Amino acid sequence: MTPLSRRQIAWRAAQDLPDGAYVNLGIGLPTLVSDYIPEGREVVFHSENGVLGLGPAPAPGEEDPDLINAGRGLVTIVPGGAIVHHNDAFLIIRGGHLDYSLLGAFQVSAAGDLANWATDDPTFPPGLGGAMDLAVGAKEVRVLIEHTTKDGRPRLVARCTYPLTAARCVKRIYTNLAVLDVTEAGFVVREMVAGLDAPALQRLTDAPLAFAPDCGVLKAPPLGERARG
Amino acid sequence: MTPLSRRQIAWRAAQDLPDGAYVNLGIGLPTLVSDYIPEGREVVFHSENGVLGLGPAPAPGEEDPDLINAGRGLVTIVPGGAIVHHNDAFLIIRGGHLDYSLLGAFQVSAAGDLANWATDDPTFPPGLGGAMDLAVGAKEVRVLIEHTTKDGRPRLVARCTYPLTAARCVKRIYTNLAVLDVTEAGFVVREMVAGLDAPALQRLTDAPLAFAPDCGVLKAPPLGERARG
Amino acid sequence: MIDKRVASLAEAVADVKDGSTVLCSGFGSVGEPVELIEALHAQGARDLVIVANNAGLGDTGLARLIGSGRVRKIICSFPRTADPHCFDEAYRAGKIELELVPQGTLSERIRAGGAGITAFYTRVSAGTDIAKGKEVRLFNGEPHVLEEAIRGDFAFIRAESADRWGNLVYRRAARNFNPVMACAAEVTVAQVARIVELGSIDPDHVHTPGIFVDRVVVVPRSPRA
Amino acid sequence: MIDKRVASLAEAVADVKDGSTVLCSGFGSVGEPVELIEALHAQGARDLVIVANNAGLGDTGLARLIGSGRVRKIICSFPRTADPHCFDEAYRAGKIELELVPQGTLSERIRAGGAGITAFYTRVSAGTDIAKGKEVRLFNGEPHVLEEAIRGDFAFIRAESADRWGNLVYRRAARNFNPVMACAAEVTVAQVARIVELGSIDPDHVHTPGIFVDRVVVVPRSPRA
Repeated sequence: MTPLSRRQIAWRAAQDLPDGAYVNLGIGLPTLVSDYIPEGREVVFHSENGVLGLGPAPAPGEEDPDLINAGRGLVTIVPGGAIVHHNDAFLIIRGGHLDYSLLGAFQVSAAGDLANWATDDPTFPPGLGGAMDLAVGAKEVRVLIEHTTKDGRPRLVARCTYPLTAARCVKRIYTNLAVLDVTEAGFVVREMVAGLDAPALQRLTDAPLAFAPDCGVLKAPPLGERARG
Repeated sequence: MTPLSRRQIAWRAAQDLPDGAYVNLGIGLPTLVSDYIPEGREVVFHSENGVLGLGPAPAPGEEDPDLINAGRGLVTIVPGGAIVHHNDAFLIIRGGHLDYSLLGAFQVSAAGDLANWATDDPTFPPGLGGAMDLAVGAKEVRVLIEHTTKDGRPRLVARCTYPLTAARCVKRIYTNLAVLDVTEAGFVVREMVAGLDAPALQRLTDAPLAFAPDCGVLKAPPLGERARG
Repeated sequence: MIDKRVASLAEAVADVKDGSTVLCSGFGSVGEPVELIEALHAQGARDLVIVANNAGLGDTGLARLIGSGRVRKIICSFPRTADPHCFDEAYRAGKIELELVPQGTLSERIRAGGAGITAFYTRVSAGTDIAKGKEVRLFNGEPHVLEEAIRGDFAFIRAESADRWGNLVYRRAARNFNPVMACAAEVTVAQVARIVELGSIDPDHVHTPGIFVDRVVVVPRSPRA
Repeated sequence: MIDKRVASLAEAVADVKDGSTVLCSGFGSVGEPVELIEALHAQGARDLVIVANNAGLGDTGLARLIGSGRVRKIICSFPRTADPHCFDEAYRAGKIELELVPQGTLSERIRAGGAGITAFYTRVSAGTDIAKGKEVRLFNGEPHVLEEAIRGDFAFIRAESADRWGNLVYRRAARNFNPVMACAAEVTVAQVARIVELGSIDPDHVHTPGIFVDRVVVVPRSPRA
């Protein structure tokens, strides 16, 4: 059983973005997604700091210090891109203008509750950023997440133990082990990596899993760390 | 006794605008004010339709059909001017960014109440425009008005009989007969035209008038209708 | 590939249904998408709710729509423009409902609709006839009126140029309500004087990003009078 | 004549009093008026309330101000940037009050302060710990949080170029909070990379009109690393 790498999770999420979609990429894993849009599709990436048409990381020597994404990484802007001020960036988010918001998370519950801004460590200053706005405002919220914490505890849970970002907002989850939908009946597994079986995935998940009748194999091509990444 | 012409009222109001002031010009009489700013002063005129730096009417042949003022008259834009969208035009108004709002009126009361959007004629469709926003939002509201109606009834009144635009908002009034301040104690006459005495002005006004100790003569140079006006 | 261009005015307005709410930009005739409104007249939708600053002038655009009895209600700030005879007649005859809104409140309610702000408190109109029936609440001892967001089923707007992604650039005071209304409808239709190449508009100079625009139809400017 | 240029950073911030609320723009270090904040540090004002997206990184700008104990309270969305040790230490030691606001709500509250909107209802944060103690009200069956406007005594912003009237143009993502904060303070101070002739900025391309700007001080951009 080979879990997906972080870049492979991003690749997998990218394949589901349709031509013409407007998509916000949250800090962390989601910011990798823009590298993997299939040839021939135009997907417009939005960043909370006011960039529409976020392009890939710049080639060496072509960095523009005024062009960054939500994670403060240097980016480019594609032909057709536009700059807006912060208030309009969030008008776009809160006003329902984004087709998808791709977010990182600490925990997601079987009801679609999202927790991604604070842990239970009181000495760790919490950070909201635009997560609450994105979770409430986008037409569809999808999460990219490692299936478990580094010490093996489930991140997909019956109930979030960390403070919520928003309730009942997540519709789809991409992990290193599976692709899951959040339905009225809870988690439904759409794909899982080869070599993993249902009981094994269930043991790594803190909420009952249903499996789609056509549950497929989660796979991604080998992806090296890009020199420009 | 020679009342001021409409252009002379505008001229008189223009003399009181200090260098560097940001000023909105309402429909009608106030739109004439921009023609009469004294040499050497920079006053920035704002129009509710999103123009900052409204200039005089264009010379023949230089009309730009996309450049109009609040009264739909063709205008120019001065060096240093800027265009904003309607929402920002009213952010400027409502947010207290204008030093002066110069408005026309049907009636002004001795308490500074302003009535300028509806009469008592039910078959006459009322029109608000930006008047309520301007009356509430600008740092100081001044009114340019004929002292009486065409049939001789006072427009400066103890209480407005027409529906209010806003209560207690007007601070200064320029009429064809006088310049008045609205104070806690009611109307105080600062200037009146030569040949008029206090009792005569009082007879044309439906609220008690006080006269400033230094009450001066209201005068304006002869002003023809400008060819370009 | 994203290509928001549609071939004709008729196609651009084909799916406006009876009873729709349509935001129509413009300040007087400047920035007014008059050809789109004329196409809507030809299309035949009835029982419309129109949100606009004015109520039409002369016999074209909004005036024609109102004159033909297609508009059930208009939400506007200033129905009295030059020669508003179509509106005047309908209003006097009780054939059109008028919701009069202060211009800044109108603009702010539309923006709120586009920005996901459900309602807001403003001092404007407090204590006047316009606030009658509205919730009034004190903040810092001053009365404020609660105003709710407005959204349209359609927004008809007008710009100077567009690319195929729907990025728009306006000219001078023809900008007015266009960027505000573009944000606040399920379907935003822009009539533009010309199409430019994707990438030819400096990202710093885009006035309305294409994310707000669903359809673009070219209507060349008539020669300046 | 309108001339908003001031000769030095020290002059630009000279009248900031102890206890002032200062809006500081920027998203991380991009668009951050770091030299103005450094000048404020040198000026010595204490007991400040800072409104910003972040809480400083490294040891300059906001981080230095916080590290020196000048900031009583910070209102921000994301104090955890790269290397936030000044904030972290102050926070853990209980020496700084943190009001954590969702980024869009923060921006909207500042805009409301500039726009004369006293308060608004938003769905964002409803049902979360962030909404605790705030008024919640149902619209269309959904809970909304009442949020109030924020205004500053000062706004420190940063732009690429300015004319003597204070018209500003930004570059790329360095625009961020600058146009929003420029509207919402009693005194708005802009540090700009360069001054251009009055009239040289196309009125259609002005990002922040001079009406929002009180002082302009030139701080040339350091050569790009």
